[in-house]
Amino acid sequence: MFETFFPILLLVVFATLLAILLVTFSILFGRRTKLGKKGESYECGIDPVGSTKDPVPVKFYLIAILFIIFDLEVVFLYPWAVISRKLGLFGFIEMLVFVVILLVGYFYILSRGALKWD
Amino acid sequence: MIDITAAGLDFSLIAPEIALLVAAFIILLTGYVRGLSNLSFTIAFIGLVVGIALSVGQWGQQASGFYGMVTCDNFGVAFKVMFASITLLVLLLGTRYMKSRGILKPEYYALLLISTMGMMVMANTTDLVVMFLGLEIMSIPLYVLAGFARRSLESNESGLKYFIMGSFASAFLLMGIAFIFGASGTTELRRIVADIGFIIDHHRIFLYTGVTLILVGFGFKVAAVPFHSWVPDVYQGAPTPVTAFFSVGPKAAGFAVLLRIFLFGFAGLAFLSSVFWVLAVLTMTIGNVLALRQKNVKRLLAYSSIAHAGYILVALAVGGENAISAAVFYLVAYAVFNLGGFAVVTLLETRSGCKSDFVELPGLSKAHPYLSAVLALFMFALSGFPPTVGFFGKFYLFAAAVKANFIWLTVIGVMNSFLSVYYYLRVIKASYIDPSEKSWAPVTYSPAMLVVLFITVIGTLGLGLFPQQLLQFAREAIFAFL
Amino acid sequence: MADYLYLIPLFPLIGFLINGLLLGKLSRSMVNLVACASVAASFVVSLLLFFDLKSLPPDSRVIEQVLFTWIPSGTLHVNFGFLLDPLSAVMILVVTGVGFLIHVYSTGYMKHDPGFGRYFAYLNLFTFSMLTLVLANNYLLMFVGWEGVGLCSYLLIGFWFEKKSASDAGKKAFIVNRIGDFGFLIGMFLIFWHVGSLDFRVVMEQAPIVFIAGSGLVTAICLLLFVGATGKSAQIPLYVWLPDAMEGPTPVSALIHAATMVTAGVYMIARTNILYMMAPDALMVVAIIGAATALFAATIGLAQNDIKRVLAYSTVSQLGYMFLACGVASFTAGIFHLMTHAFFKALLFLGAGSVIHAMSEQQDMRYMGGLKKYLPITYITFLLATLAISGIPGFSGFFSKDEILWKSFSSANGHPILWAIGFVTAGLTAFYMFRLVYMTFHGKERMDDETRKHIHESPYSMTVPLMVLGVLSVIGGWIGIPHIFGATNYFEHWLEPVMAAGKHFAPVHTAAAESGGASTEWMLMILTVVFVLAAIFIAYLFYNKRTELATAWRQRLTGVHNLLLNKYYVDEIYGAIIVRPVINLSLFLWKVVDVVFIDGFINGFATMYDGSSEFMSKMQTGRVRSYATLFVIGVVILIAYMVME
Amino acid sequence: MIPISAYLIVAAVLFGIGTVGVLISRNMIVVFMCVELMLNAANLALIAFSRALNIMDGHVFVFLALAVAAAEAAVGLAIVLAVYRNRETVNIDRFDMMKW
Repeated sequence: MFETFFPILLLVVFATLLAILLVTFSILFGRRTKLGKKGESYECGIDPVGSTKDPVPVKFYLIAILFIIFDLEVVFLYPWAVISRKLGLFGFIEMLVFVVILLVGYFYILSRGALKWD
Repeated sequence: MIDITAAGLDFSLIAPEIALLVAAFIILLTGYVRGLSNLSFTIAFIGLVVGIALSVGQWGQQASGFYGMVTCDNFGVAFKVMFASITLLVLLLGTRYMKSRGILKPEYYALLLISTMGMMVMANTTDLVVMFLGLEIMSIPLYVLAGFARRSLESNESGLKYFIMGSFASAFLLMGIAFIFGASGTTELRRIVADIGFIIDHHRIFLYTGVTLILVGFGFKVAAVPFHSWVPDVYQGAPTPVTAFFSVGPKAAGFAVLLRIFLFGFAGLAFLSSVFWVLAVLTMTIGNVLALRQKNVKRLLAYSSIAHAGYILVALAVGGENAISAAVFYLVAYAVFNLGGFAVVTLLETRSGCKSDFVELPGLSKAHPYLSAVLALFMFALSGFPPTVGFFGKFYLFAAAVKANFIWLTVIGVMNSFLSVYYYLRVIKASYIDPSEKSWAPVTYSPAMLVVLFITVIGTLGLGLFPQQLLQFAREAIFAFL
Repeated sequence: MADYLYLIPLFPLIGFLINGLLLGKLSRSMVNLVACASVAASFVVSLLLFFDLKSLPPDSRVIEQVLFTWIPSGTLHVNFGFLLDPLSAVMILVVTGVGFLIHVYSTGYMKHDPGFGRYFAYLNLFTFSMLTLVLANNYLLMFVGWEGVGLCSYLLIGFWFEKKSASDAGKKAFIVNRIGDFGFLIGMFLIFWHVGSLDFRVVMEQAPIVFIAGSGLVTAICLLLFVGATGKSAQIPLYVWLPDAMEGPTPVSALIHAATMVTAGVYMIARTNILYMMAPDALMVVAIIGAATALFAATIGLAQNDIKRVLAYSTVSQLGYMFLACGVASFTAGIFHLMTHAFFKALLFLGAGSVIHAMSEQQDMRYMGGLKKYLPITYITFLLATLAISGIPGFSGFFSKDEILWKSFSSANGHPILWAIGFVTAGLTAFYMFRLVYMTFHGKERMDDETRKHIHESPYSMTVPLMVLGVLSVIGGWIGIPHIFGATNYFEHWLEPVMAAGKHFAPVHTAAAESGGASTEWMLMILTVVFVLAAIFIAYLFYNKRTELATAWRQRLTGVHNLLLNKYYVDEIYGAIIVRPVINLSLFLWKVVDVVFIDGFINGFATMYDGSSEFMSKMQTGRVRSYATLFVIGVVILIAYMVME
Repeated sequence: MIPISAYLIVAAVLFGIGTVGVLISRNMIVVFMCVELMLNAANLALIAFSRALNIMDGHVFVFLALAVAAAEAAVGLAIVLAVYRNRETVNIDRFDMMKW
């Protein structure tokens, strides 16, 4: 057990030490300047406009929600794809049914106009 | 390795589910097409009727398909017929209400159908994972339906609470299934039954933990105390037809699964009986006690539904053929008169601005003598007053308990059912006896609503006077269950 | 003819449906006609069937009509049907006969009430339920009727629901009754599962085989059924609803709370006599509760001033007598008293209704007096009933009460103490009844002038039923004359077939009771009569004579008659040593034991129930997080339990 | 090889964190995330058992459970969104209009 995990332990210890070391060095030896530009979000020069807590249009959420669903349904395609040859025509038809079910959802979304941006 | 071919898949076993699904899809596709959008009700209606017909056609067969994932037996079929019929009645009683609140959309029908389909999936299997899937197919549309009135703050709150508590309970259920799987290497109840001795000997902790978590998950759906607290808030906030659906549909589905899992799958675990004993007593007592002071009829009916769940839990504590058939009988009976009660509440709420608080009731008996008589009838049925079917439901249930020597459980149950009279009587008192100050806004009956009231009244009284048909049905339903 | 048995309950049901569904659409006379005719039709059919039954040989006097199978399953089987045997024949005649008279009376009494349609619909529904109760051929159907009469009682007590007290009283009656029903239902379950049927005849046949006489099981069943009976028949401790039930219209009190519904418990016990005979311990409990209730309620009745409340406590007391009879295994005597009581108590209530009607709804006897000359028919019939309930020889009540007293002394299940309680109660009964008569009909007129102007004898629709019941109160007992008078006790013979099966379990009569026989019976009877007469005399002195004397004395300001004065002292002594203490005891029992203790217990229970509801509903905070917390606590407890298993 | 108990302990810890999160968090989005955490703890347990028993069934169940979780997530987010638009808050304790 111990031997198996020893390299990992070593890695963890080393990484931790290195991180602490680097931060400590930077605190000790770094130069401190208190210029206004340093406190800004984008040091490269673009001034931020307005508050970051402004509401985002609902459309974004909607798209996100729809994305979650369609994205995850694809999970069923992978196992099918692996043995699709073995399943043959039957498997193909089954998967068609599955996709048609998804398509029903898609057409419903279309008919509700959820994907229209305006 | 299982060789998957079409041969193992007998689609006739899931024909009713397919019918509902297809109907739901057609509604979704045509609902927003101009010219076809008015057809939604008809399509849903046809889908349900076809679903019922196909389910009835499955009666009497004993088959298993989809590699053990689907089991078609009388028990499942009885529940499938029941679910579809409940949805049909809800459809009829709710349309006018939803329209009057401006929330009648095609999705309403589609969601009801899909939810019903989920219930059917639950009843139609002996596999825990399929039960979980069915539960989710049932629940997810219900979350949406609870919050269906998007502009109403109550409805919002109801949907939110139901969703959070529901998904919380689902997580417990899934964990439970995982443990059962770990203990037995399968999720198929029949195989678990076959090896139960071995499993108890070798994986007791996993098995017991799993059983507990499954009990929690489904106990939540049937509103067993202490997993009941969502019920009143969700019921009160949801649109009334949806509440009517909640109070009978998912509850019946939950019990169908509970009966299957605990009186078939884990019947070998004798100590479960005492767990259900305690749950039953807690559930009916707390439901009844909390119902006592309610000032809103919907909320009162919510607590009353908790209490009724407690009565049915008696069957789970008792076990055996008599108790199971009594539970089936009770679920059907409860569906009939509870839907009736909600139909009256829905009808009264169709008037604008009504939230079915008690203060709205006085004057009902003068303005609408028949309607108030019908309401009183359902209240008497809920309290188990003969000769309504409510009395017979309790009679069979408690008779089965006495037979199996659960004397104290019966005593507590009967005492509870008598104490419950007190608050049902308050509804009657409010509509008959309390003086009315305001003039009574008129109630308009829709033909669909009249049909619902007629069916439920006839059912409540007729099944009370002639219960033998229903009892026979309940007995046949559990044929080959054990 | 037997095929028409179902007509008996059907007629009132039709009456109910017509009056109920066409509420507000029928004219007053139409409603009256439908209501009375339906009950009259039932009465006629009952009579015909009664003669039918009588023509059969005694052993086969059973007519059973099964309409359909109710519970079909193999081992458990219940039919929906009606059973007419000598016992139910008596009951249906009482229910339809007295019921019909009260319906007729109601047409007069409710003449000016706008809710007459509803009233008669309820009354018909009640008659239907009561007939179902007594005609049922099984416990289940009996229970249906049992609940039905409870419902109608609730509706009719709360009939004048504008009065808050009326609706409260209705609710109380309903809930107390449900507590009783709870016992009935559990008892029924036990019978169901041990016998496999609820049909009376099957239970009677099977009981000796299935149950062991004297066993705990059969005792438990009997006691549970008795709990049901105490609720419906207003026995200690569930009697509290009956005095409050007087908020209903008076004919309702006469029909439901005197003549029929409240006797259902007695009927049920007589119907189940075989089980009770097998459970002597249960019989003893019935006898003790009956005797205690009889004495307790009679004592409370002494000090009531509301005319209807006196009668209400009197009813409770008389029901106690009936249970006493059942408790000493003399079910026949119980049913006999049930019947005579139905006549005279219905008459008393209707008479009281007539008085109240005349007095412009005044119920307090302190504001009555001297009504004799205004209401002659009411007075005479009321007096007849009073004599009957007091047990004056020759009147109906005498025979039934005497038989109960004798049986409670001589029966193997009896005991001299039970007799003594019954004996004292008989005296108290005579006292409070004559007190009522004197305060109401005799003496000074104490009402105000406005009321006096309106006093009038009631219309014929009300007085004719009074007269009929008056006749029945006198002759009703002649069918059950004790053997020692040399006559045949027809009533006992009539009921013999029903009671025959239970007789096997009767303990052997003790030698003393047998040998004591006739002479003891004569002695006890004479003793009772003398005691009753003495009680009446005291009531006369105290509530009639003294007040007159006092008036006379005041008029003759000059001079005081020694004799009169002495008489007055005698009265005072009577008052001081007998009447006052008794009255004080009565007040104590009423105000402390009844109102505070027993009523308080039931109310306290309700308060507790209510309070726990309030407390628990606080846990329902409306916050999801607290719900989830409760949920998790439940899960933890469950898992902990499971793991410990 | 890592023993199955290790996986199960991780699953249990995740499940516990999720449960406690639901109990103590006021932000409904966080509550929702905690529920997802619980579901995934169950998935982890399923996979672990499946590996230990050398049966593929568990893996398939996880696919199904993932799909269910996704559907639940979609509905949940939609409900949260609708609620937020009406009430302008995601503090779950503010939703106690209906109680007792």
